[in-house]
Amino acid sequence: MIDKTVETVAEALSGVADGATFLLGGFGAVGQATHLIEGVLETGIRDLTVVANNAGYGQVGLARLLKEGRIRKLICSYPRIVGSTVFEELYRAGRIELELVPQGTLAERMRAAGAGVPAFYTPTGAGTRLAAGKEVRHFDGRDCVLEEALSGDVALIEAWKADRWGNLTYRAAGRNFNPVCAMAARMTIAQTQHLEPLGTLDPETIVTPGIFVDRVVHIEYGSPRL
Amino acid sequence: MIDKTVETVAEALSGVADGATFLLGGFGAVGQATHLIEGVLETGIRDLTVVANNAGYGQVGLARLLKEGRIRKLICSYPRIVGSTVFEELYRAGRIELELVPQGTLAERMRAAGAGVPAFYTPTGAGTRLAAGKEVRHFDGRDCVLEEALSGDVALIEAWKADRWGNLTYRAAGRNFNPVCAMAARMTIAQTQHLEPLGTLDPETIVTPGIFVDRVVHIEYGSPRL
Amino acid sequence: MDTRIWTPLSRREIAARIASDIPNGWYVNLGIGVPTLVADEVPEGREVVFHAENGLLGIGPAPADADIDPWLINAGKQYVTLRPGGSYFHHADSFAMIRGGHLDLCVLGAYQVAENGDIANWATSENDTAPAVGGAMDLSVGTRRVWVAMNHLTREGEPRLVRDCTYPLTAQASVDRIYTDLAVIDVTARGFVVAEMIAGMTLEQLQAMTGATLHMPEA
Amino acid sequence: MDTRIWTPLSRREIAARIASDIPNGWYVNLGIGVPTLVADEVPEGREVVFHAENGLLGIGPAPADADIDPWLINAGKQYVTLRPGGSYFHHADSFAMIRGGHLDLCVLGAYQVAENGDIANWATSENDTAPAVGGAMDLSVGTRRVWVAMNHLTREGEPRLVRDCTYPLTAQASVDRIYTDLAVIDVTARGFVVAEMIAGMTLEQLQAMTGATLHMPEA
Repeated sequence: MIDKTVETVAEALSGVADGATFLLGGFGAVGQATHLIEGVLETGIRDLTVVANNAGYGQVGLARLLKEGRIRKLICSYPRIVGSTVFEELYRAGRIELELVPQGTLAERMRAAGAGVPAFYTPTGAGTRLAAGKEVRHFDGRDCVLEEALSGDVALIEAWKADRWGNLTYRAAGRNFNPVCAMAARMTIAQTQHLEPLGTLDPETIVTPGIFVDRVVHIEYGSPRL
Repeated sequence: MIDKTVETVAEALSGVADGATFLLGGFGAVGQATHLIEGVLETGIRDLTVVANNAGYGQVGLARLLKEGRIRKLICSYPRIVGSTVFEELYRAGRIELELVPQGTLAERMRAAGAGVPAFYTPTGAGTRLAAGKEVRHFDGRDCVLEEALSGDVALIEAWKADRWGNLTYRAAGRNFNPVCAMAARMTIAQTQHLEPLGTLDPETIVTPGIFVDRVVHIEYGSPRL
Repeated sequence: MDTRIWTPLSRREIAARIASDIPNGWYVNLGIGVPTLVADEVPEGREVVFHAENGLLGIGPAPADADIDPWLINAGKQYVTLRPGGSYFHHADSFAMIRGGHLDLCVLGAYQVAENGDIANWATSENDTAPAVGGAMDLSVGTRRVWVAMNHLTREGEPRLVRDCTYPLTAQASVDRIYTDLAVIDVTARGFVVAEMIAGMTLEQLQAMTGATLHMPEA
Repeated sequence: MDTRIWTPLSRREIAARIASDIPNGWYVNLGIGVPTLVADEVPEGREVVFHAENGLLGIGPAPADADIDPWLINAGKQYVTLRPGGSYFHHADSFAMIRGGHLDLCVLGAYQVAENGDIANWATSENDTAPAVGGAMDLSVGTRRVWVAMNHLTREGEPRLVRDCTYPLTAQASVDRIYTDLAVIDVTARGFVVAEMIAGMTLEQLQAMTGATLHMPEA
């Protein structure tokens, strides 16, 4: 029998190691695997690389990991935190490395990693300082930048419903980066608001098939707060 | 008001032209926009390039277009037709051009066209005769082939449910190449088994958002026959 | 003595001016600031489908407080609603729409636009602390049309329409049209072409507030 | 006088032998022919999730005629069922699973396998009329493990395990294990290593039917 569910956040995170690259789903406060992210704090691991669209929100999750100095490098499109200046302070002090990536390139690089595409060309960013040092090539008369796949050791994502095979659905804008991160990590861990018996999720409506998911922990925390 | 529905196949196909590239959804008999494909026959256009996984099935749809000599070039992963030798005969007689593409590369090239990626690298096909003449480059110690985006002038796809905005759902294995073709064509035309009032398709379960669809024609033909 | 006899458009008037140019059936992404206001100004009878980077099509008006769905936010992290016909999708699909040329239009704010269509709207210096780009580069490069909404002058009175951008670029040669508080200006192969000026404005006055040559439409 | 005291495995026995090596929880794609039979031979108590290129995960057994859903076919265009927990997705996502290394295993038929793991399974000459490749190249390159199911010899008695493939390649150095009607053979850095032979078979006999050197496992 396949059963990817685990009882606790600690169990869900067992085996994560210093120096790991984490892919975090979520956009704003919505679809953040906050309990898993804060669980990383408890594991004591450090020297992490984090891929996330924002630098967290408020004083929770990624913002706490940043504050505790666990993160060596952030790969991000919009490294701002509503309600917190922790990232700004670390950055100014030179205590964190930042790789700034256009939001679509960030999503596409993770999707590429998940789809076995080692690199692709895109016109996004061409002729800007974010293309500095990157290979440029013309396609259809346009400058395009070569971008490499972006994979992770661990993805921490949030789902709305899950089953023991790890099939996932999301809720509204909670989908965002979560299905993309799920594809791109060697180990994907989902916290889910609802855990359903196998076979009750409509096969037409499963957004992330269980093949992309390794562990599921049931945390019914309610609604995100902006 | 946005209303992408049209009454007839002829109306759905208005404006298609000689020399056009068609992207056809469907895999085996399932998810084929057979009525639209046969409608192309009625328009009289010729010298077509067709992108499709198979060379049709049985004596209908693409098989008929082939038989009538309308197709100049087929881009395909598996150019066989159950129950028909028409493609084989054309090919042996040198009366049709074939570009053979691995099935995953075919899907990914169309998805790339739809996603604004002009080209990408893939290890699929490296070191085989299908990579002949293609640029090869190492990533992570593996030979990878440069593949270009594959777009079309017109996609002909089949959906299960649609609404007037062109939002689509599919049924079971009828999904296959349809959502991918929908992304990759300048004009996407869907034949749909069911036409639903706007707002009745659950926004969580729409597979192809209407942004990828230009025209919808309601043809409730029932089940595919293998 | 101020000889001005004209009144600049308000933010809402700029938004309404833009909205009046959006035909029925377009798919449109709105940036933050003035562009966001465009959604509320769509003329009666037109259906325009608004897109958000975080995976929404068919965004409706902001909800009343009692109707807020905390799972339903736009790319500016504001609560929104979804209209009938709306849909959800993930970020890679959302940016496939943007980068694949499926959106008819994006409306963005900008610091500067150059006469060749270069846009600078994400960083004000090469050495910004903690720069942030979001989806601006994807939108500027990928959508079929890029319209910019901005004031004609900076707060310091400097032109925002310039010969060459001095701020870091968001994208090269991508802006099609600029809506300011003073004029509507097309970006063409000839450079800036004045499509419209507010009542009482002269070309000479507008030129004095613009950092590159203004042309008039060819007859 | 035929001195053979062994009986080659039947197609079904090869399939069962393969199935016995598939652990609980693996995601597996099965090619047409003998590989397809593997699905029916999964030992009691194991959940194995079968994938089809045309967008299915969690394929169940073939339906009774009365239970056929004409919309539910596998990549071999056969009617199938979907198990509880199964899901549907489109072709680009389906091949993302294959090419992105998410499948634990594919089981393929082949014309030839070389001792370095090269596989030839899609064309029998450089000049095939109407060649067809399907998903074979994607599967051979993308899945975590590639196991081949084939007879040890061709109908004409030629070895299928060879030093170098003479047929057009499907993929380079990708096969991990070969299950024939006579033996189970691992493809390793040393070349072919015999993991198992059918009862009564000797290494000498097997070597005589093999086109490259067979090694025994290191102690």
